[in-house]
Amino acid sequence: MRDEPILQVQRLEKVFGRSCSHCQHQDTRQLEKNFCPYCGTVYACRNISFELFPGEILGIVGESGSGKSTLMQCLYFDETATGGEMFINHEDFKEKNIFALSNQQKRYVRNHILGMVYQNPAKGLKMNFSSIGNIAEKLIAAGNRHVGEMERVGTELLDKVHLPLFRMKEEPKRFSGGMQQRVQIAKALSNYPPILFLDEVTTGLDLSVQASVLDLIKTIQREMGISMIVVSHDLAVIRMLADRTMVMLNGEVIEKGLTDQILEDPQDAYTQQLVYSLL
Amino acid sequence: MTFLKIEGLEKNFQIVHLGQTIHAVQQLNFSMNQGEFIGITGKSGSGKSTILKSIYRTYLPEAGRIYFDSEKYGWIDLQKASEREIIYLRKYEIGYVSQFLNVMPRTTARELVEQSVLETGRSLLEAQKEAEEVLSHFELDRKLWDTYPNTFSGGEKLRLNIAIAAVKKPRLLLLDEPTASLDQQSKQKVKEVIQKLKESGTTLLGVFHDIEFMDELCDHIFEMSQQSFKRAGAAL
Amino acid sequence: MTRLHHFAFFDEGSKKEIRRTILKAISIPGYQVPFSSREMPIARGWGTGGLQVTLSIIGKDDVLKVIDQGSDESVNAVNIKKLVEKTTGIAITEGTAEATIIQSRHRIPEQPLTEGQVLVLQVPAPEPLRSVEKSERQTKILHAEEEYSGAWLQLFEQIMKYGQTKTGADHPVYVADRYVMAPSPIPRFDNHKMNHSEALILLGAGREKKIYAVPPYTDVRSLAFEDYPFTVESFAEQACHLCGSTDTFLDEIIDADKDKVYYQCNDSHHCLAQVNGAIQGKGDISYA
Amino acid sequence: MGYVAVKGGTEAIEASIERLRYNRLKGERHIEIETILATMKGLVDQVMSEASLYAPMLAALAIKQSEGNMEEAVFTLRAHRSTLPRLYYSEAIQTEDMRISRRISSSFKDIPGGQILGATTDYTHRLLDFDLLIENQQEEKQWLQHYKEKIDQLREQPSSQIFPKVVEYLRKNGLVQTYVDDNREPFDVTKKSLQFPANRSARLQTLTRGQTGAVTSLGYASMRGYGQVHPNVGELRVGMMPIHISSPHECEEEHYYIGAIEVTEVESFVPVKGASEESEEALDFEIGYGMCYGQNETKAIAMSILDQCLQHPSPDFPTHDEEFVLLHIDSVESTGFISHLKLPHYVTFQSKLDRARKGQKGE
Amino acid sequence: MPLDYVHDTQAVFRKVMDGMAQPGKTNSLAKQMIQIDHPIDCYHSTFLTMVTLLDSEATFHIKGNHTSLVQRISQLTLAKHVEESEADFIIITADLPQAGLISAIQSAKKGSLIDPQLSATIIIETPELSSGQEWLLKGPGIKKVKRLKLAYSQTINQAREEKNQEFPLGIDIVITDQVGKLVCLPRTTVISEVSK
Repeated sequence: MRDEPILQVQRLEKVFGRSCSHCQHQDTRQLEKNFCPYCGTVYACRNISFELFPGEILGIVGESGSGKSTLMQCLYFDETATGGEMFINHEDFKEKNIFALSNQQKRYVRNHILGMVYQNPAKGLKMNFSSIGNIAEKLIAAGNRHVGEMERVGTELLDKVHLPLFRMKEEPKRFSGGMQQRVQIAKALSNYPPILFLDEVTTGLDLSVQASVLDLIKTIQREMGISMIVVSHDLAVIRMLADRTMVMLNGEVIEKGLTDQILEDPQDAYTQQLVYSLL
Repeated sequence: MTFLKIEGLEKNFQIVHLGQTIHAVQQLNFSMNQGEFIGITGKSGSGKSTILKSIYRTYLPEAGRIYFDSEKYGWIDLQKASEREIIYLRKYEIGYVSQFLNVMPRTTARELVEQSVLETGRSLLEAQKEAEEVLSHFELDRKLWDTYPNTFSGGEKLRLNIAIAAVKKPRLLLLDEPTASLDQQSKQKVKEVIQKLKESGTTLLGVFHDIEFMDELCDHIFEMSQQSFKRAGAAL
Repeated sequence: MTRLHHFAFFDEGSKKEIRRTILKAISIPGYQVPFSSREMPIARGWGTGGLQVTLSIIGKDDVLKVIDQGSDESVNAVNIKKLVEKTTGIAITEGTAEATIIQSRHRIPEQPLTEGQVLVLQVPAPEPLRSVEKSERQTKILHAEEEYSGAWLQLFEQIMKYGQTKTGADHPVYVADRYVMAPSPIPRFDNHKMNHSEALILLGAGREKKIYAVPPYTDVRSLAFEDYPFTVESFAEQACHLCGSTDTFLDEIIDADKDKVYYQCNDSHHCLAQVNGAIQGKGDISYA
Repeated sequence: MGYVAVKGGTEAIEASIERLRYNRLKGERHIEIETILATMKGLVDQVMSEASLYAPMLAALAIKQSEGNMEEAVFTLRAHRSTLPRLYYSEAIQTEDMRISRRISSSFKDIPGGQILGATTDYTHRLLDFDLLIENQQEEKQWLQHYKEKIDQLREQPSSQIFPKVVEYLRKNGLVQTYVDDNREPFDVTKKSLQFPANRSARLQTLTRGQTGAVTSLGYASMRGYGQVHPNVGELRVGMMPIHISSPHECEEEHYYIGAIEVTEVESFVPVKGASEESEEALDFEIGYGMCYGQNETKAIAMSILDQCLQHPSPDFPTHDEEFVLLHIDSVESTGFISHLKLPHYVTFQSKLDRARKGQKGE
Repeated sequence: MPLDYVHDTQAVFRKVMDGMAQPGKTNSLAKQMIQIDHPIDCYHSTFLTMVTLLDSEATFHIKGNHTSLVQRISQLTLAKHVEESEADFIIITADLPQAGLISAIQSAKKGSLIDPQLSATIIIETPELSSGQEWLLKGPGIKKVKRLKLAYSQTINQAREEKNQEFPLGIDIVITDQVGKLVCLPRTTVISEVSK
């Protein structure tokens, strides 16, 4: 058995700015961090390749500005990748570079195959709609047209994320941060996306709330077999969740490997610093 | 029959920003057979754990080969195996137990063991059954099954730790100083647990401080000195 | 000093632009095609979109009917008719069947339209997603990506809150399984008349500068969930007090003197035809 | 007959129009177009500006027809405008060529070419002048004669002078960026529907057509905190702009002078952060631009504020949101849609009523 | 009586509009064709369609070597002649081989998802409409199915299908013939061979 990756990304690039003669060429460009001092162009993601396998959690760790969130936004089409390819092992899109699809098709991929949980719940939720409505939104986008069915799925999921069901018709804006985050996770899960992206989902939450959110993610991954990419600057989160981990710095992947190996035997100077400063 | 074979293993740690290199293991050779229990001993800092972590691929060795006779892949070099292969082997064939219980918070002992079974793709029903079996097999007090392990004593934690690893029925179980911080009574319990594992046919490779402990259980004992085995011999 | 106006008010360049827009609207059913929208001698919001469409397609041989809220004789309908008549000299009718072009605000006539007729609807707010998204640029993107969960979500929320959808007139429709479209503020009662209509339907929004279309024989489905089917206004057990119709859209009229409510066909021409037909005992229509 | 009457619309309209005519005539006074042109320049200018048609005579006619109602006058002139074929496009104008009647800068004490106060109400006291109730033609003629003589004396000095732009001074000092001429054809909002994001030419056209009150209000809102632009008026000039067209036959390089139009032009200076992220101290200036027909100074200044706001889009301020600003300032559109609420809506109301009743019954 | 640019073009427009609304329906411009009193290098029906739809705000491209026709149309309508890939209207005269039509379909602009209306309309001349192989048409504007005889080929159909693959992107086609008949095929129409 050779298992096939469910998601494959090759040479992904994301550039903000126009580039100039000093930074156009990959081999000769001289950047300050990820920034061209001559023209101000930012190379937010550079030559990023990786694979995500069915049922696994891939961690991405790095400090803020390392490009990890931009990478996620490119994968979820919130940003348009400047270069590179993305493949999804799904019967409708076999061997098609997802980045080259039209926006209409990308929207389909996003609505049917992908899920995203943002650091800021306001980005993933409609704060003025009911919680159950928020979940329905994702289901509707994936083609569901049955109110009863959506109510059932929504109720189940809100229960799963431990939201008191008597509050399901309330708007998330009236909830605490942790509750909002759980509603967001329920929403992202509602159409059982085979691939889920989680961007700093525990950042800014109380420690006890963090623990329950992490628990929830792990349970979901195990029970639903969803493949996930988890982005965090927090090594503890990565240690808890990820099977494999990539370390990003200045828009590049500088090291990747099994999570315990990255944490206990880091090879790159930067990773070593990151890890030793934690321990 | 040879089961695990290590040739010329070398592991150094490079601390890049200090420009330092620490030599942990050098030119290590050894092999073991299926069903054996081999113990490794030595002074602290002699590199005992490094061997286990290199086998488990938590460490990336500089040189050498670690051949493992996998049920799935046949003979496989654990240093060259892909991450996916390692993940598979960790799930089904090779277990690792240390003195630390590193688990998700807010999960009960029973759930932890169940999840361990579920990871191997078995059904929830099976998982529930096996979890109960293994928890009673390793004599963890029934009252503790549905509580969070952070309240457990050291010995209880360790037995749970072993239970989590053992329930997957690994073919090779790596024991990394499991008894290091246990009192005598707890140690005795753990000894019994390990004894049971051995009897069930699990191949065991362990690092221990405690020669006496090993003498009673191990088929062979190796002593680490100057980054390699000083002598190898059969235990009494 | 009177100055003669050009045929159909517009200069030929303006007509051409609108005509090209109409063709694209027809070939992309339900999609709102932007156009420059001229200022008209009647006010924005008073039917300038419909009027621009009518004036751009109308010719000497056309027969025009104009209705407002179902009525041929309402002030706004009369005003529009006067303008078209003054600038084209074409024939005006109240007969639904004999009109080649019917411009209407908020109603589709009760009498089924036929192949070759053109129904021009005046649209105040063409964007069905405006209540979910205020930005024009964003709604254009949503249409482009066929992202209509917002429109559905609104209906879902209404069901959650009130146990039913709350839409009155202008209940959104799906056209040819692709675009969600505002049918203009016609009552829900009229929505099904768009589905596989024999007549071409052109919709014009002057202030919002959009023209869109539903070609004949095109699927038009009202947005509704499977378990909450679309319902139309009901006038249970009421009949028109003039012609006795029970299957038409009725106006509720309050007679203050008698402190009574009575119902009357909203489509005044249709009502009259029914009354005449009943009196003469045959289907002939007279406008005496 | 009631206005929502099912029948009788024709009669009702005719009666209404008669009544309107009666109201106009019952005072038994006429106002001549010439009188409007001669005495109501402010109104004429504003109507031309909002109607986006430079035609003083037609604007005066529209004012007369609408009995001084601004929204009606603008509306009528706009409607007329859409019947006019567009025969030629003028050459791009250079406002340095303006024959100036007024020119001020609030940013410098003195400017090359000098401040020219010209005719302005700014320094009049706004006291009702009861003398105007009894004007004496004889006296006025004398005054006029006298004033003309005075002007003629002034004219003997050389006058046809070119006034440099104040902004050139800042530009020479490197405080305002130099731009390459953008000779692409401007977006024409009267020929294509405005699309978003809009380019600057589309924005400026929409602003200059905007309702004076609406443009002023939003410009004011920006200065009060619902926006981030609070400029200095770098230069405000009012004067006649000569207009040329090139020969329709492309082979000949001939230009024809077809007349001059009066315009107000404003260049506002707005300080902005330096271009490079590194050096935050470097303060540059950007220009907010305003121009409209006739003498319409407040509108032109407000336009320059909004132009600058829209150059820096921001979701935090309504005045920096181009859809919010550009889609709501047009006189014909806003007054039209507000007034359409006077139309009968009983069908849509019946539809709502039906929902409400079903809701009550719990259907 | 010469062509009346107000009323005759209005009549032509209504035929085109009717044709677009009912794909495959044959309309006739014969009545307006009589009014053309000067020679022109294309079918009169094509000429009428062009002068009806083109003005200074529209662009067109006439495929092949038709310098005098291009000049004539530019002068009459003030429309700009541009590259095939930019043109709002592409005209394929009858003398052009099939390959020309296919390349025109391929390079014609098909609009964007945001602005699908910014797509080309292709006017194709064919000697005689309602002759040739029979095709089945389906889609909006057609009650069930419509049969249409047309000098059309599977290769052209493939090129068209490829262009119209992702609705709402695509091209709209107007077919004109010598005797003034006119048929429209908007992007929504699905064309297939009548199975034998």
